[in-house]
Amino acid sequence: MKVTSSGIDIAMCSQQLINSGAGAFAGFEGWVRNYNDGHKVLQLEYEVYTPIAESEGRKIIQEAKERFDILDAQGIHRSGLLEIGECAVWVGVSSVHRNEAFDACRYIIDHIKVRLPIWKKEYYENGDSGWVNCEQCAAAM
Amino acid sequence: MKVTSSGIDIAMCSQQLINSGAGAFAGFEGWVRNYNDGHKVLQLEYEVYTPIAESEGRKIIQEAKERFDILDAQGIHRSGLLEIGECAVWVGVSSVHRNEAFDACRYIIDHIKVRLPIWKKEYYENGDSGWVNCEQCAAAM
Amino acid sequence: MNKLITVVYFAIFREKAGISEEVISTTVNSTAELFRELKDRHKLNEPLGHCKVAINDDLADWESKIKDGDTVLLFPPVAGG
Amino acid sequence: MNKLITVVYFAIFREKAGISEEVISTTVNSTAELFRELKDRHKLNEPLGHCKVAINDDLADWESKIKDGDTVLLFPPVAGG
Repeated sequence: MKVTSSGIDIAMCSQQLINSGAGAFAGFEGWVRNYNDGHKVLQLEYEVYTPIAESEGRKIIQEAKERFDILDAQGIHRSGLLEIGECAVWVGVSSVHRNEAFDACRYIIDHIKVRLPIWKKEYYENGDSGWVNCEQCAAAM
Repeated sequence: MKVTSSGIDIAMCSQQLINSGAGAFAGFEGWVRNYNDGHKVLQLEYEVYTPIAESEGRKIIQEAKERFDILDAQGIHRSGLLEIGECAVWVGVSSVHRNEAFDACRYIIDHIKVRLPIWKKEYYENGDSGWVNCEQCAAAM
Repeated sequence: MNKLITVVYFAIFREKAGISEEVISTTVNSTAELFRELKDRHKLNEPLGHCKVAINDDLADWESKIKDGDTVLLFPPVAGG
Repeated sequence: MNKLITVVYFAIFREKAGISEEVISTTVNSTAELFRELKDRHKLNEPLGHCKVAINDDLADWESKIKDGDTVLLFPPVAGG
């Protein structure tokens, strides 16, 4: 698991999971959407506490390897300012058969979203901005 | 859905599904493995009846769009000779939220594997070859 | 009445039959009957239920009727992906 | 006995507190007690159960004990992905 402030090279990332014994690869990409909860989003900023994001991410990947019969898995999360359509998070899993790759990929992204110290601030068309999932900023909008 | 005799450019394929309203992308890649049922595989050949493979593939994608709340989906399958580690099939799905993308991606690859007129011949290290899923060739090995 | 049917063989069926297609004259009415007739001639030993069939580039089933001039595609068990 | 604790604020907590970190002198024993003390001072209005905490770069929980010299990281509700 890595945190990066530059664009994610997805082709290169999945290439690293290719293994001559692997028959299946499942991948997930999270992209910056132009709308969230009815607000038009212009730009998005991820604040990441990298030491724990990376250690907790590695723990999630380790858990996935223990729970599912997979060969390898990786995850990358962006930090900093992102434009609409950019890839914010990438998860890839290789396995011998496909069901395990799908299950593990889903496990990893589900846990990345709730366990890693990452915060998302959206900048809206009307000039407002808000931290996603924070009740205070939601109430203030 | 497309059938191609040349290498699949995965980065380009997924790029085509990027959409400013899409927040999630789930992808599947099937790679040529070096072992199948205990036999070391050197090379693999896909025979495809393209007219029906493409029309039935489009039907599967249409079904996925009706069953799951997704934005777009595509699939590509190779034909001809492939080496170990090459991508034989790619499926990509974009959606607003991730669960739908995963479910639809799985639906599409599951149905591609059982409904498209595609046959796989494996060439083994010991000089034998065999059509996968055919009882006759399995019995002959 | 005899029909002229073009039969196309794929993958292991093509290898068993030794030809990729042939035109046959037959009295059978359904795809299943056609398959049984050709099965013995060409040793197509895959179970019918594992195989697929198409008529004139449309997927059909084993109860589909065939008519004079049809092209019937015989698909052994598939293995895409 | 008073402890010296370094507290680090992230995201909305940093914006509310107006600082990214501070060293405080406190008598509290647990992370939850520390959070309640700082909540009032800095108007950290997110429910405790939606927030996370780490001590010296290890994730902890709201029953974890803090000791003199610890660095406590206060994480508001996360939103990765």
